[in-house]
Amino acid sequence: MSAESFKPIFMRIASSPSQLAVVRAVIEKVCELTGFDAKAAGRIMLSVDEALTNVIRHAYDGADDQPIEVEVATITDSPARSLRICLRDYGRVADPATIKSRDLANVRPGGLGVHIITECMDQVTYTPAEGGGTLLTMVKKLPSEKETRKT
Amino acid sequence: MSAESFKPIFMRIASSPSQLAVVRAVIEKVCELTGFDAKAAGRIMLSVDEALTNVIRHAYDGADDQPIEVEVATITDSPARSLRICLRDYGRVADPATIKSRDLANVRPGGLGVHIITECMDQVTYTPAEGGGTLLTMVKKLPSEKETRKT
Amino acid sequence: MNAQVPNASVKSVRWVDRAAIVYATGDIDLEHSTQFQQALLKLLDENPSYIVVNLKEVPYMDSSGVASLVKLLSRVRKSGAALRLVELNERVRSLFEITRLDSVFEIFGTEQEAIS
Amino acid sequence: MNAQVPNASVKSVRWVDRAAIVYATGDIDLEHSTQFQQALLKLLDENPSYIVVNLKEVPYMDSSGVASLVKLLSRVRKSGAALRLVELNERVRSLFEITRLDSVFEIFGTEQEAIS
Ligand SMILES: Nc1ncnc2c1ncn2[C@@H]1O[C@H](COP(=O)(O)OP(=O)(O)O)[C@@H](O)[C@H]1O
Ligand SMILES: Nc1ncnc2c1ncn2[C@@H]1O[C@H](COP(=O)(O)OP(=O)(O)O)[C@@H](O)[C@H]1O
Repeated sequence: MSAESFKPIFMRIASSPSQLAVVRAVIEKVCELTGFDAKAAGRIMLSVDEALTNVIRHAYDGADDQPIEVEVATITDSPARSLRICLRDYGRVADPATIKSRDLANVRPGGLGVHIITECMDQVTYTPAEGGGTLLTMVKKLPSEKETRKT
Repeated sequence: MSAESFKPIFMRIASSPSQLAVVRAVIEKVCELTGFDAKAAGRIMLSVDEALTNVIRHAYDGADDQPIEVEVATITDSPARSLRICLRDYGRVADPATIKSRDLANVRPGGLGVHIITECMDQVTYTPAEGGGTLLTMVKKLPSEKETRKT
Repeated sequence: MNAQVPNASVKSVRWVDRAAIVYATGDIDLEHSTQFQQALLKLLDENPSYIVVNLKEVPYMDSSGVASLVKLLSRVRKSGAALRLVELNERVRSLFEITRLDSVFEIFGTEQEAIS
Repeated sequence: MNAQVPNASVKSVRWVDRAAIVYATGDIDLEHSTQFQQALLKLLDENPSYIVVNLKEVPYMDSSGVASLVKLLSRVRKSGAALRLVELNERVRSLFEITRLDSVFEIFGTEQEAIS
């Protein structure tokens, strides 16, 4: 198995906190298969978890029965070989300018998710999706072939 | 989290052997969330893995780029509370009479998958799917509430 | 929801004099952070002089778990007590680094170090 | 595909006199069973008097992994040698029970028991 031969995976889950653990399990396994080490995998899992948490809390106001689509793919036909994770919701669309974390120095509960995502991923884009809702695209550079864990 | 509050999960993967590990990770986590112990979870994972292996080998003749859909849900509104896993392919439809394992006493490589599935799951049905391909439905009784691991 | 201790996220609490050592368990994410926080805040009723949260059995935590701990920290400080975190695995520790909270919380390797 | 030993499924082979102790690794499923089988069959070129397959580092195996071992067993028997499996975890052991192959293969707890 290598990032080159990894085929895209699509999932549809409900906006329920109990599904986060399932998506994390998928992301962890995909990261392992595509050559990330455990530390990098942890940061990617965390980013996806934070992004899903935000969809549940902000786009769906905590409703637990709304659809979230997750697509995981590798992009290996460009020089920037990368793992791409897309999250699509059908909820309230936020002004991109309001999607930002608080000042980290001002310690209070909450307000860390977006910081985590942008810190851990290489590219993060929120775009209004066709047909309503938001498409969040998160991209992380794949480890170079020589860094890759053999599987 | 309990089997009652578990929401259905839908996945679409490619018919590539490298995706089996991802689906196993999903099934393992779902089994944990819905109260199965590690042993029961192992048997359910194994059944799903064997069924996917058969789709890849028999329905798709080993092609690694064909779609397989996986749906995992709990059924808790009937007295037979259960976990239901459906696999849908778009490949060659087999005569259900030919979907059976060899005599176990006649030891030779292969021919064990269907036996494993029927031994480990409570209900297994292959039906021709609307629009082509096969829908395989596997059902396993959920552990009773008092057997359930607390999460 | 009841603020029960123990619950699904707090396995047990051990008292050593006026110190409460809290054994957290399981992934602390959006699903579990509310009960985690409730169990932690409930402890303050007992007026501990400090609280040690042992995270040895927490494989994973996200920002909602961190938020529960930040909430606890501010309440603990108001009451003049102290809060210490111990036995973070590499993943959980890295979450505190990413959020720059590794310098806000007192983090120790072991209970021993946190208590002495 | 080359029949290399070691490969992604066989980490190493240790020879004790004419016995080959094979250290398998990783999940042995449809993705890995072909190379697992190739590495095992390749060993027969060395004419071992028996082969011990250590499955300690195999978290998971499915019927395609079992098929590789059944194939090896029949080849080993033809050559007058023996095959023993050791250190199966509970999951892998249960696969042999489900497929009624626990009575066909010689399964031991440890290498020690398998060699002596
Ligand atoms: N998916 C989303 N949809 C709408 N608004 C969002 C979304 N994600 C983040 N936001 C906005 O960005 C802010 C910062 O998010 P975050 O850093 O995760 O902290 P928190 O969610 O705890 O406020 C949120 O308060 C919210 O206003
Ligand atoms: N999804 C499927 N589509 C078509 N035929 C199948 C499928 N699953 C099983 N079969 C048939 O059932 C037989 C027995 O399957 P199995 O017990 O898994 O052993 P094996 O696949 O090693 O032959 C297969 O040889 C095949 O003819």
